[in-house]
Amino acid sequence: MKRTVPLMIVMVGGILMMVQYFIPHQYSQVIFNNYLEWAPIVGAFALILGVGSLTRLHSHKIRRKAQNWQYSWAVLIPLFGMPFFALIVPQSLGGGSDVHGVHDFLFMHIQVPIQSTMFSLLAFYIASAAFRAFRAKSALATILLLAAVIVMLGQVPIGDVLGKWLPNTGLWILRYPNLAAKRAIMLGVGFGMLATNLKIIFGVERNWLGGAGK
Amino acid sequence: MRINWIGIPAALIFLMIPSLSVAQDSVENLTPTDTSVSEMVTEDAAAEEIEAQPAAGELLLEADPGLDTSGMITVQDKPNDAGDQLVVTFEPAVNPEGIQCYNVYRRIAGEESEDAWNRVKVIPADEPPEFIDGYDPEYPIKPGIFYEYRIASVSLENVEYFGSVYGAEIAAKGELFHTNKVRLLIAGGLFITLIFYYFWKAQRGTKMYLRPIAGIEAIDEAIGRATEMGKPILYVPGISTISDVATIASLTILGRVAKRIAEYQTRIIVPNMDPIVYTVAEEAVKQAYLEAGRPDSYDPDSVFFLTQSQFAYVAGVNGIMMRDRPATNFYLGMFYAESLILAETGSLSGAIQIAGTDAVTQLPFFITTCDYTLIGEELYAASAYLGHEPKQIGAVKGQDACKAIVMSLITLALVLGILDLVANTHTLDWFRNLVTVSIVE
Amino acid sequence: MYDTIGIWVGAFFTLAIYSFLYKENPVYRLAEHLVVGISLGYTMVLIYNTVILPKLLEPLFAGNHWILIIPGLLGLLYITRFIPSIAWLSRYPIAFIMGTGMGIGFPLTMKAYVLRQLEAAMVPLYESGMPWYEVFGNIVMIFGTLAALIYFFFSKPHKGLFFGTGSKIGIWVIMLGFGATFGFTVMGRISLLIGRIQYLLGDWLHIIE
Amino acid sequence: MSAVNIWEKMLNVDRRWIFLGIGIVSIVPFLIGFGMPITTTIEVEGIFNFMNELGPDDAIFIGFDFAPGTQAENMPMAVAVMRHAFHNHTSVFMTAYVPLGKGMAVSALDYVTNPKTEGFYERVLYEDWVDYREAGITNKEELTVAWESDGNALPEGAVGWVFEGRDYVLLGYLPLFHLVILGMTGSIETQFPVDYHGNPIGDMPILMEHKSLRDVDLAVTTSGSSACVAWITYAREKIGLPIAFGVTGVMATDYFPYIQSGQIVGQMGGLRGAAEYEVLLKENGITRTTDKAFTGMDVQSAAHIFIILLIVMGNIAFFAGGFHKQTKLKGRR
Repeated sequence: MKRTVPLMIVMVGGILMMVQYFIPHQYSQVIFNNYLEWAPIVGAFALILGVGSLTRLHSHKIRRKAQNWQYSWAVLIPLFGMPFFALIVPQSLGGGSDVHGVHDFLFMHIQVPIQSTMFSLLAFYIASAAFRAFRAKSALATILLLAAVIVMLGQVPIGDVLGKWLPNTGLWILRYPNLAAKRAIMLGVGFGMLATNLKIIFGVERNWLGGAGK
Repeated sequence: MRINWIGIPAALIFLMIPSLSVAQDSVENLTPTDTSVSEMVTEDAAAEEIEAQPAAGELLLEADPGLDTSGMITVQDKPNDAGDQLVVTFEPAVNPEGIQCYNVYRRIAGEESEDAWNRVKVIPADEPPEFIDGYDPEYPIKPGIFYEYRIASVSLENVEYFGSVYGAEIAAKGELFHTNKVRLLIAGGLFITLIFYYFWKAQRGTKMYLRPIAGIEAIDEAIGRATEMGKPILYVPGISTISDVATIASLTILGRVAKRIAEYQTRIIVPNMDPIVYTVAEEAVKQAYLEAGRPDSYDPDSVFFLTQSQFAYVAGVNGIMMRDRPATNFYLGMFYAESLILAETGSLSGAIQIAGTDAVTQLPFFITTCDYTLIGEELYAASAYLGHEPKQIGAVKGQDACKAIVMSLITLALVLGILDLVANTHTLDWFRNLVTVSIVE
Repeated sequence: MYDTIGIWVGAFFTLAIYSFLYKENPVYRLAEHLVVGISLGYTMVLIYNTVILPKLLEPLFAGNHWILIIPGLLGLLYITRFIPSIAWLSRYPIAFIMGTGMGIGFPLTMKAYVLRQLEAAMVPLYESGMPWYEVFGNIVMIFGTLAALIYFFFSKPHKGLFFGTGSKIGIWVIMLGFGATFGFTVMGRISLLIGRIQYLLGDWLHIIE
Repeated sequence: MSAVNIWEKMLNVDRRWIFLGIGIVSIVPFLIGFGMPITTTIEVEGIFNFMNELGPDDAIFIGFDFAPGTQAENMPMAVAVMRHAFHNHTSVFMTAYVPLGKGMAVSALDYVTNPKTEGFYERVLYEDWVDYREAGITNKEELTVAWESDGNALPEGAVGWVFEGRDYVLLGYLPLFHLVILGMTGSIETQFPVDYHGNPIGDMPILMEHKSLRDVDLAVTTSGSSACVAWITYAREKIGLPIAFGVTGVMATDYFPYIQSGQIVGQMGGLRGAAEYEVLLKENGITRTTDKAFTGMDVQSAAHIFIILLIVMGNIAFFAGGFHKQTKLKGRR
């Protein structure tokens, strides 16, 4: 019951979905459509585990007064505040034609700016990564460096000023050698994925059950 | 027990392939009558006289001489569908003057009322008189039901002039095999055969050579370094779901890493972005401590879930890196744009970093910022190496065999291409067509 | 008023994140913890509003979709993780997601990662009217793909003329591609920063419009 | 201090100086624009020429299929296309593929109709011109004449009127948007009975003339994800609606095949694509000035040069300091 049934579910589910792909018949479509309806429902409940884990971690910190424990309140209060304000007390803050609740405010004016800003850190990091990594230490590193610099220059107006060959060379690298590399990696990855699919469906790879291989 | 496991489904799959092709044959045997166009339409003569009048309710101008209407409507079943589509063709009006477009109406055969007609398609006058019915989600076609069609010519003033009613002699039906997917089926079958052959070979105990991968040896070194420094180890299992193959490979490696960590008595931190991955990672680490004989030193707070939003997760992991200062960071699994933020912050905190992903777009950033990077398939291979199971090694061998096949196909195409150039033939197009799969199904 | 406060709060947290570039500090720490809590809370609401309510509860209470009890119960099994003695039951829903996911993935991976890539790699070297750099590009592409595939061969050591030289050329091609991708991505990343600067200088401070 | 030390210091420069440098080169061009000339490409010209052929009887869709994260790249594209349409009196439908895209559509419209914007359009809300509508004045030219003859004057700096429900309608976001596109091929009204502000769209003149996607001439999807492909799959392939892409720079190369196969009329790739459209608008006299994307390209130039300078300096220090003779410190590939 503990291991055999899950392995059985995996095998039956896997083979069923694999085979239905080739069958356009309405009964096969019914199976597929049902799956499309069911999968999000099953998956949705997993979030409870996540909420449980985060709550446990931070309540432990608060209880133990671990380092920086005060910040744990900054996690726990909005974590439960968001559903509270969205579902139980959809309190409006007023203003404008749309309803502006606390929930919307926290999302639009804290989460969205922070996420966009985190994303934009990449602009700084890509510069410092380029500075440290692109040194002509070896032939391979030189290739990496040259390709990056040519493509970078080809992207911006200043490249046009320097000469049409720059953007053209950049585009050529992107379209041919770059594509060859990507294609080879994708083919390799593809076979790896297919093999893993089979290994899981047929119970060769079981470590997702917890405990390696036993 | 395990041999049976493999045997049953394998046999099932192989049985399925011939049975599918038999099913396909039977479909083909049925279809000839379906595809012959002319026989399947009857003219509903009785209805014609009434329907030729403009529809009730439309304002008909006295001066309007009326428009020519379309001719015969033919209905065919659409192949490779779930019995929810019909191919409808009609003869356009002989005199197209003044016709803006055609409105196509459909109702279930046998229904008498005017209200039963649904407009399912509008075809501009200058477009080919053919369409596939059944795309409109409001008026779906059901398998096994016979429908009637009629077409109105629409004047520039939006007045409709109806043609005759035609009943389809066939109903839509679903097919048992998608004929456009034969190549996919053959390729899939070939792959499965090869992999199972190597599983079987591995199980018989055949010794198989695999070349070393640099990143794997680095893993042990990196754990050792963290132990010496007395600092924790950070393990990020990617930010994708459990159904992602890279995540599964990462979790296998996590089991191995955690075991070594348990032996060395170092601390591990595993923040997760997917709740299911979190549970599996927790199990893997717990099991590793058990296997290392130190279940007591397992800290339940070491594996935890952070959040499901990409950049909120990154913010959290960045904070951990700068506060706990891990000596070694592992980034193994599926990554998106956050790869560089993680790896740069990690290198800023002075950690040794080992990365591995199959995300082609993120590999350049790991290569430039991490000390070791497992490129694409190397990640899967690493998990197979560390799993120490013969079948895992067999799978890698099977993948290699497939790559060899692909390489020889590309080489053959190259040769044929040169042949085409020299001898002015067209062999490459023919050969390429063998592996072409359609984008739209 | 609402919008003004919103912009100020947003600007504060934007600067809080940027302060991390200088040093990890209490303000960043606050922003980090808040966004973890808020984003997870937001996801909970989102999942409830887009999945649990419309796809499970509403059809169930409408009374004609009793079959949905099965995925509902399967999902509830996750919660057994909190009860150690029956925690193994949580493997059932994982197995469901896992098995079906793998099954769906198989033909799609075969199509997207293998057959379509294979087809795209079979290009004619020369067709009439092709400029020289395209012909050269095609040669580089075909041989580059082959060489990079040799690099990913695990069965043979990277030695000898075929595997040794082949894998060496392979890694060169791969590095060329990585360099190009890196250079190509810079522009998009700078654009993200431009977006934030427009927010700070425009929406917040009104220096630029 | 020996010479080697200087090079070593340069190689191990505190990263915060690099961060500061990037910050400076990204802000300065906003304050003093350089105006680097931008040459246009056929991909963007394809969209521009297609748009330029459209007139008052035609309609386009602008899909705000991006979230705030890629706003800097996608927003100028949508704004440029919207200005072009307003200039030619082509009707505009605005939709969103992602939930936050609806807010993006509102911002874009606010920007184009904001008196602070150079060359803005004066917006007339749907409820403000109800009398004219009821009097049967829905033709664009007649409406403008009637509106102005009643004493409404175009404010200073504005280049034209836009009437809600006549020149544009904001439809907004619906879940499972690919199915919404499919549904709109039959009828727009069944998918969006009311617009973003709750006005019933069935009464709007824009909808009476353009009832379904079949009556629409072009859909421009500005997208930061693969959402743009849904317009191809569900609108282009099903009813042959011409599609134009506005995608982020990172995605641009992935979609070149769609141009080659003729599935899209053109593509704006990243900030550069948007800047090219702005240049085309200016060159053809449709706008007087270029806009945010063009300024953004100055930032791009500055930042790219800064990064390349960093790389060059790193290499000079590396070789001048003699580090290339030393064995590698780390076992990196």
